[in-house]
Amino acid sequence: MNVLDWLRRWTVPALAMCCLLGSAAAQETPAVKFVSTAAGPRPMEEQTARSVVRDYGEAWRALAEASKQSRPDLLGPYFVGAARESLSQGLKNQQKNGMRTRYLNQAHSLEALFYAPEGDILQLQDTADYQFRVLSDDQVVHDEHIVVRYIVLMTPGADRWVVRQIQAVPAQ
Amino acid sequence: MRLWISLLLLGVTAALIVAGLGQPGVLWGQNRESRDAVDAAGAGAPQAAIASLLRNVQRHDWDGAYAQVAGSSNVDQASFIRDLSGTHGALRTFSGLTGWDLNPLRATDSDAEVRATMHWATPVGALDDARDLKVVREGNAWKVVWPQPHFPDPPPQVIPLTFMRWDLVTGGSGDEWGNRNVDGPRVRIVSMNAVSYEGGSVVIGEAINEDSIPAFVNVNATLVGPDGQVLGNESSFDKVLHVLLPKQVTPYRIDFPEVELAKIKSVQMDVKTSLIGAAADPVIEVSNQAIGDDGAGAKALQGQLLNQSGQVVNIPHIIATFYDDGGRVIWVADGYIDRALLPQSPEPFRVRVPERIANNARNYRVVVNQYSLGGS
Amino acid sequence: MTQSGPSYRSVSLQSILLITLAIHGPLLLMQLPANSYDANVHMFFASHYSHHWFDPWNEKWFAGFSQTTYPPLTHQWIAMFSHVVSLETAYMLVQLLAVVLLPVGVYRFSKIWVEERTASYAALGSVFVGSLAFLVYQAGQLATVTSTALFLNALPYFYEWLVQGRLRSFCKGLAVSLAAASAHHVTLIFGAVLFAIPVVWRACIEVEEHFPEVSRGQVLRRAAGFGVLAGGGIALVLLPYWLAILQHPIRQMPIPHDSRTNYLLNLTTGMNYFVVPYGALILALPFLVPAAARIRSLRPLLFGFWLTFLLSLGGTTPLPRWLLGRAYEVLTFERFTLWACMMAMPLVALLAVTLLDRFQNLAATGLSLAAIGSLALALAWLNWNPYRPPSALDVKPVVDFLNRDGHDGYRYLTLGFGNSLGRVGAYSNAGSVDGDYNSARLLPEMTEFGSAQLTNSKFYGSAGMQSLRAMLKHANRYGLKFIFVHDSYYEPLLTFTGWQRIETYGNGQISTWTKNDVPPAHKIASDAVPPPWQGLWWGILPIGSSFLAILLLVLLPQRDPADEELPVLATRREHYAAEGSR
Amino acid sequence: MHRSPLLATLTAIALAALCSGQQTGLGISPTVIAGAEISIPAPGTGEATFYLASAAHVAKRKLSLGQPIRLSGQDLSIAGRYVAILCAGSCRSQAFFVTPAAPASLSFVVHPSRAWIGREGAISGVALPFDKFHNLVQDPVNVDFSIVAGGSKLYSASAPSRRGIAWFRAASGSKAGAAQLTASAGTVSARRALQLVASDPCRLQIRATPAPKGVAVETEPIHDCSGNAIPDGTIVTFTANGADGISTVDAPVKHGVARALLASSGNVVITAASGVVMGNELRMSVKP
Repeated sequence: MNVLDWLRRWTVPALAMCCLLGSAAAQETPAVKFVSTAAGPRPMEEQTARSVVRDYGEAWRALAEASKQSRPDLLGPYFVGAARESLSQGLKNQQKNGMRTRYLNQAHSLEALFYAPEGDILQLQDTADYQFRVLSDDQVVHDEHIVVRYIVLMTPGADRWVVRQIQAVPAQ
Repeated sequence: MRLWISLLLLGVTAALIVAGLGQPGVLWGQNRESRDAVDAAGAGAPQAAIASLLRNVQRHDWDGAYAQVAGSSNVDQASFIRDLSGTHGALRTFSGLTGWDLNPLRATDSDAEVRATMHWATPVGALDDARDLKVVREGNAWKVVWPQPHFPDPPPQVIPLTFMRWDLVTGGSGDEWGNRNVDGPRVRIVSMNAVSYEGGSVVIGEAINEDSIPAFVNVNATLVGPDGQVLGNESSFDKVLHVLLPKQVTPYRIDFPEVELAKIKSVQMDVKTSLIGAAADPVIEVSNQAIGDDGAGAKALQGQLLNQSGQVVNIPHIIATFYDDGGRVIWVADGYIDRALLPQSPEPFRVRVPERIANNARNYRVVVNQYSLGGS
Repeated sequence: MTQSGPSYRSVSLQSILLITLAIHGPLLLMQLPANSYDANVHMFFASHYSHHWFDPWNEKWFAGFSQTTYPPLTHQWIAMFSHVVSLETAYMLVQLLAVVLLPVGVYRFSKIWVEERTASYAALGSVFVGSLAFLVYQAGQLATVTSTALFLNALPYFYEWLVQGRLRSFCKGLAVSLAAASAHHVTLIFGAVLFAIPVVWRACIEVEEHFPEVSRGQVLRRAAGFGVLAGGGIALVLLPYWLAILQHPIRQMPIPHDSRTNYLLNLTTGMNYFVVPYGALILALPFLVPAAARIRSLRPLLFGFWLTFLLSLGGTTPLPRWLLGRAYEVLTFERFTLWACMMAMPLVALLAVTLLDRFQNLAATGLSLAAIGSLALALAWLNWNPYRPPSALDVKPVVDFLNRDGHDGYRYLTLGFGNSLGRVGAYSNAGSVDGDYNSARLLPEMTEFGSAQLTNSKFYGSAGMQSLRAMLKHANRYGLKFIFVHDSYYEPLLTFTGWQRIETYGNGQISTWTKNDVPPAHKIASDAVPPPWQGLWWGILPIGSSFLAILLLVLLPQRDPADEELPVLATRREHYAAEGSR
Repeated sequence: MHRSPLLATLTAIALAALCSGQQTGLGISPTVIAGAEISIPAPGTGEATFYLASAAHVAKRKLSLGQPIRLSGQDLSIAGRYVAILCAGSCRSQAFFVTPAAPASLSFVVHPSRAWIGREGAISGVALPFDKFHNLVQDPVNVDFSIVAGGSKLYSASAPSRRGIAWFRAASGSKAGAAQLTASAGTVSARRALQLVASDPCRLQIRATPAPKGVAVETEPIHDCSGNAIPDGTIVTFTANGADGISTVDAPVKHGVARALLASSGNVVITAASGVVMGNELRMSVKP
């Protein structure tokens, strides 16, 4: 095999691989609606409400990206405590089993249930509407559009609100 | 041809090396900052004697420096070195002489007086030390009469430590939410004022530790413009007491050199506190405080510090708050002292103050920040 | 007068390479350069390429800087090897390749000026040069040594192209030059003047004397053609570098460096930048000039060497400041010493041949002692030098702290770490606001005061401490939450500015300080972020130039040297013999 | 047509229940208690692959049809929505919920750690019951709160948790000292310590006597308006304005009294302040 053949054999795939690297589109932040009027006992400040919407949306974007790539580190700074432990364990299992879960076309409708007197605990109810897809070795084994209710605990972090507990609950 | 080329190369090389030796300021191998000072010193013999002394101090050549000291000074070399290189872990022991300015005050054929302002590079920033030095002619050389240094010499004694000490037990680094959360200390801004200064603006005021435990404090300020955009965000840096005991009040000063006062619509203050172990010792008395001339044509708040405890304060840092007749904070100034505070030994201090403030200040208060080797 | 045949034969290139391996191999396997000034910087760059080959934007220093501000070839080779061996071993491997390539380059470069036997002595001597040991084991200038070795190997092809217009030499010379530029651009910029012009001048003399059919204008046109294509090639291969420099020219306050002081007035600086690097060559200087001036074909080399020698004296003469202008305040001059030594090798070898022919064993002994003495002095100076790099600091506790508990969500700063800063950067996940590569700095807190790394602030007097104060004042802006201190000089400043000591390691060797109100680090917007296409370009072309050079050297081998003996060289032997006997 | 958001939400939830119901082909109960073991019938023959997917747990098993699929308590320890999928050629799936087990621990967040006495609603606490897998127990749980200070019960109340949260707010009483807060739900309880702190000094009275090097000043025992001694270490700033300028000392309180030595002479005016509380003013003449 002379040099030209060698070049033809390896150069094209190398360049293709390079282009591929930049092409994986990153997840965008899902839409989040928030009704904070029922928050109590502490009244919710407007700036807090805006931060909660921003950080909750970013948390679900990070969860969707982490689930898509089975990488716990992509959860980023948005999950702490029990939520981070359980989600990380789930993603490690995914990785081990060659499976991936996708949360597509998300829409979240948040309602504040409890806002602690000192403002350090926020309980939310999220009615999440998304396409839930399960893949095994890149084969879709499950695909359903669902609406699920989550009870979420958020606490203030260094510079954002973080999800400390997130639990899907059966519809009443 | 061979000879001509060899001579040419040799000659050009020699000429370039000689030219290299003649480059300004390189002759004495100093760094850039003191080069202009050397030129100024060349003016007269008395100043040359002082410059030679200071140059040796810069190179830590103490024998060479002491050789410039006049016999009539009756200062032994050890005291001379201690006076210039500092003792007891003081700020001076951390410092390096980077340059000096020499201003002749008076001169005759046999003696002269020169104000030497020494520029020291210290860990906490540049510090000037001005001294009026007398220079006398001894034989055909000029020598510097070094003032007799006074080193505090507290009598050996045992001073009981009778005050409170708080120790901090920090939990593990794991996530302890909901099990052992401890609130940070409560510190409140009691006054805030923004003033214009040298084309920029300065935010000053006072904060109090309202809690019953010591607080570690950092004060930040954000300047907001008319349309809500952030004009600047700075911290109080070293112009605040970071460790506040219960009910202790600290001044703070936050400089915004690039933001004009007229552009500011509002100031957002932010106090961040955390738990800290601390001691109610050392207690430092600030006495004889008065505003006067600093001898160099500027106004200064002067006074005396007295360390009433048994612990050596290696680096004292004073922060002075100035009030108008309505009790409003109109200025905050600070300064470091490059001598240590030994127990029961008074040490003078001076903080320069703008003329306008000196005229309007009706009252002032000085607090003392301190650093002790081995403890923070 | 009949001349008896030379009593010392030429030294084979294989023997020279074995001697090089015998001397420098063990020193590199001992990882002696690991604690040199710049080694950690090169390993830090390589560590980034090994994880982000096509993304030169590095967030770990200066809150983000572009690695396209430094030619990447040596770092890319280290990054490739580091996937097989450790990062330090990979660095030593690439350094060994460069050190082995250097005598080959000197040998082939010397054959332009002197005959084969003398050229072999020149190559043998280059192994023992003090400047090489200084740059490899104390300064850690891997890129300069590599680029010099490659460029010396390119010049003979350039010479063959000038004299005989052979396209094969043109292609190989061009490819090797591009690889040399990808290793270190400054070497090529100055090499084009200090090395290439004497070679062109030599070619003109050669065609005038031995190739009447080739006119001097033809030589100059060939040289111009090669220069244009080489310049264009370098511009193309290092395009992201030139774009970065055009976008952010180096306008920082000048940073003082010892090589810009007067060597005559400071004994230690004189030893460090003159006596140790030149070693025994100093003894030969008085004889080189007349010996070279006598032979017309050596005069170009003499003038090239002499100009480089003057530049290598740094601040001792005003010539560098006159010639380089503002660049004088950015450049350091120890690399000119290496180039001067390499240019002097053919002349020194000529002197050695004369001595050997006249004094045989006595001369051989003396020359050997001089060579070994030069190398020994440079290695001993590693311990005697009062400004030697501080002993290696155990930075593992610092790296462990940064890599746990989400601490890498903040930025950090080291104080008093010296050249260990690069090692912390290479192994920790967190970013720093400091860095050990002054040309890439864009943060105003570092460029406005005329001091270098923040970790060495105190050595730059008031300017250094002002720069450190400016950075600490903006700690919140950069998410700078942790400071690791290895020098108690900085503790008063940290105490007064609101930092608290939280941990100490190595019985007080290093203490960790933190500030309670610092928000997590966020990306600092910068217009210096290279676009994706530059990342691809930077990851393909520079390393590609070295593969191309290897490919051409393999595919276009030198035809059998015996038939190919340049007529030039054959005639030169009688030329010396005749002259020698005069 | 503009529909209220609430109506849209309820419709969506109903649809979800319907959807998941359609896939009830695996015979799993709609809700399972966390930690419980279940077995899923898998009739038929041949090879199949079973998947279990949820945000917190994912599993995949190759198995032979004909035997039930056993899911251990560890598989179903995290509360949430799970989907069981059985693929043998085509896939059948069913969604179900794992709900929290019985409360096993209480997270009890109390503020502040140090409360001034005599303040209404100064103390607040939030209790969250968790099961042994650290799932938040959503079912109502009755939580009893109590505050005991100086041997007497300062506060006691009972509150049912709503969706896993119960809270209270109480006054801080009038007696300084350590207080013990307790939250209990059945056999589970959590305890927190709290410091009830004297508030600002009520009356700052000073007296001064000449001393060898100036004036010795000290306060009378300092209390707040409820008679509680001011905590040791509280700073009292003494100021003496005399002939040779102002002298100030920040002196810490020890056993309720602050003392200081002020180097001042001539006609001296002495004042004291602690935080925002000013003391009386003394005038005296002191020989230098």
